[in-house]
Amino acid sequence: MDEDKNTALLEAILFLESEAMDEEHLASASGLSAIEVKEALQRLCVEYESPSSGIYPLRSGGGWILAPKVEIWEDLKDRYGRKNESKLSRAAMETLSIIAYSQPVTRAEIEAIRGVSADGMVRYLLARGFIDEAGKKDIPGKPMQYGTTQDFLKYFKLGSIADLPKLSDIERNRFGQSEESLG
Amino acid sequence: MDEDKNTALLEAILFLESEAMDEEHLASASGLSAIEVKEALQRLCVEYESPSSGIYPLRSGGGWILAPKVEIWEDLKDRYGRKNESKLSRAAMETLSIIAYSQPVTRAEIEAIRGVSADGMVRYLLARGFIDEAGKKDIPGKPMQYGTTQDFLKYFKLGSIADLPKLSDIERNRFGQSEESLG
Amino acid sequence: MNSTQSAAYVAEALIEGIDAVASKRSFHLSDFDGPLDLLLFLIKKNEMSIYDIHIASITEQYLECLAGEDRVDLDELSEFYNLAATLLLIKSRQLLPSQDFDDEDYEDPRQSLIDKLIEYQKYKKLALLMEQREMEVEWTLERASMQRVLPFPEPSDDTLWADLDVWDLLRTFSSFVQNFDSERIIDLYEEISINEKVALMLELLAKKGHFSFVELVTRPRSALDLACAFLALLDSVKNRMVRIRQHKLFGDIQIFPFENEVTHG
Repeated sequence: MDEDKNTALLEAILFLESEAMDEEHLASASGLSAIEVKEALQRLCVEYESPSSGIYPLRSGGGWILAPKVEIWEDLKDRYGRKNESKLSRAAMETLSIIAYSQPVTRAEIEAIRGVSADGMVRYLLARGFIDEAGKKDIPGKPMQYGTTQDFLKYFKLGSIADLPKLSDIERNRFGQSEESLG
Repeated sequence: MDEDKNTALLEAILFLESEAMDEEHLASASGLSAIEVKEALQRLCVEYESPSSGIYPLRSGGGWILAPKVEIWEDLKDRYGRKNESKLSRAAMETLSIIAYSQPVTRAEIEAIRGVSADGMVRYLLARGFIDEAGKKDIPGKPMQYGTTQDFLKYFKLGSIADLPKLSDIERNRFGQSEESLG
Repeated sequence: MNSTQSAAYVAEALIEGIDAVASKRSFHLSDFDGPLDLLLFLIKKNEMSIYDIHIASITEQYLECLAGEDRVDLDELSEFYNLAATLLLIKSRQLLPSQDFDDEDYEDPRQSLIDKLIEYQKYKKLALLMEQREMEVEWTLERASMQRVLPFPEPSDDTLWADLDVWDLLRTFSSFVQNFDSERIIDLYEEISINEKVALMLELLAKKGHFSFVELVTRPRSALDLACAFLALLDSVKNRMVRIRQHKLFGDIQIFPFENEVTHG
C-alpha cells in the first residue's frame, strides 16, 4: 500500500540522516508531498509509541530526528552518553532567558531588565550560536534586535519556541501584567 | 514488560551503532544475557517485517546492523546511493593514501588523521584487495595494522612501495600553486 | 532519577545555595549577577515584600555591601552605585512631605524600582526554569558517526577507481599533511620512516619469501635510511614478524618470515 510505502521511506530517511530534518527537506529527500510527509510522520510517531520500540521520531529545533527514548537512557548512558560539560553560567542563562522569552529584543532592553551591561553576554551567546541578529528595531537609532536560533532549540531539545518551559499560574499572577508578552 | 524493554533496548543500541555488532557485543552493550539478546533480536526482526517499516535488522558478517530495506533502495538511491559515489571514492582514496604512506597503520591511527570512522572504508579496501592485514601493533590491545598489497602496486603501476612518490617530489612535479606550500 | 525528580532536586539545591549565601556573615558583590540581584537578595534576607520595602534599612545594608568591596572592577561597580543612587533618592524623597510630588508628570522612583524588581525576578525565575531544562537534557546519546549510505558497490566495481594514478594518491595524502601541525605529522612527513621500512619488509617477504638486509636499504648512502631499516628490522624481530640469520659476523642479514622454519642457505 502507498501509505505503508511512504511511512517506510520516511523511516529509512530519518534513519540514514544524522541531523534533524525539517518537513520541507524530508519532502524533497523522499519525493513525497508535504501532506504525505506529515501523514507518514504521524503514522511513524504512533508506531514508535509501542513499548517495544526503543527509538522514536523526536521534534528537534524545527526538524525531525530519530532518537532513543528517554525511558531507556539510563541503560544506554554509560556506553553512548555524553554529558554536557559546557553549561551556561547564571549570568548567561539570565540573558538568554530574557532573549528567549521576549524576542526580538535589543541590548538596551536586556540591560534595562538585568541592570548590568549586556555587551559581553550578548557577544558570548552569539559566539555559541544560541542567538542571532533579528533585524533592527524601528525606533530612533535603529538598534539591533536579537532572537534565539535553531541551535538554541537543539541545545535545549525543544521543538519550537512554543515549547519553552512556562511559569506556573501562581507565578504568572505574581508577576502580573508584565506577563503579557509571554502569551 | 521486561520483554518489551529488552526489545526496545536492543533497537536503540542497533540504532546508535554504525557497525555490525555480534550477539556477544550486543549482550555486553545492553547488559542482557545471550538468550535475552537472541530473543529480542527475533522479536525485532518480526516487528520490522511490517511493510510500513523502511529499515530492518540485517545479519552482516556474523553481526547485526540496522539497514534500509532493499525494496526502497530505488527511492533512496538518488540521495543516499549513487550520488554519494564521488564522496565515497574520495573517502576511499583518502583512506588508501593514508595507509599507503603511513603503513603499517592501525584503524585508530587512520581515524585520528581523517577524523571519522575508518571501519567501512578499511573493510571496502580489504574487499577491493588494495590493503591487507599486516600484523598486530605492539601496543596494549594489539590492534591490527594494515598495509598495501601486491594488487595495490599493480594497480598503481609501482614496482615496490619504495617507488611511491615522496612529498618532496611534488616540488618537481607541477600540480599548481596550492601544492607549493608543502615544499 | 527521572527528569521531574532531577528538576525538583535542582530547584532544591538552588534554594539551599541561596540560603547558604544568606547564612554567611559576609558575602561579595561577585556572588551577585548585578545590583538588582543584590537588592533582591537583601529583600529576601530581611523577609520583606517587594511591594513594601523598608527603604532606609535596605539602603543602609546595600551601601554596606558596596563599602566592603574593593575587588570588583570599576565598570561593574558603577552599575551597583547607580542603584545605590536610586535608593538614596527614594530614601530622601520619603523624608519630604508627599504632597510635593502629586504632580501628574512626577514619576515615582519607588514604583519604577518595584516594577524593575518584579520584572527582573520574573526573568530570574524563567532562567531557573531554563537551567532545570538544561540539566534535564545534559545527557545526549551519541550515534556513532559514519557516512550512512546504501551498501557499497561490489568490490569488482572498478568505476570508483577509474583514472587514478599514484600522483592522485600523493596529492590526497599531502592534503592531510597540510592540515597537521609539524609535531603530529613528524612520522608521516619523514622521508624515510621506520614504518616505511616495515612495509617494504612485508612486501619483500610476500614477493620473495626471504630476502637480505641490503634489499631493505633503498638509498645505500643515506645513514637515515640505513638506521630506519635496521630499527624496523629490530622491531619486526621483537614483534615476531620475522626471523633473522647472519652467516658471519658483520655479514649480510637474511630475513625470513617468522612462521617459516629457518633453513640453511
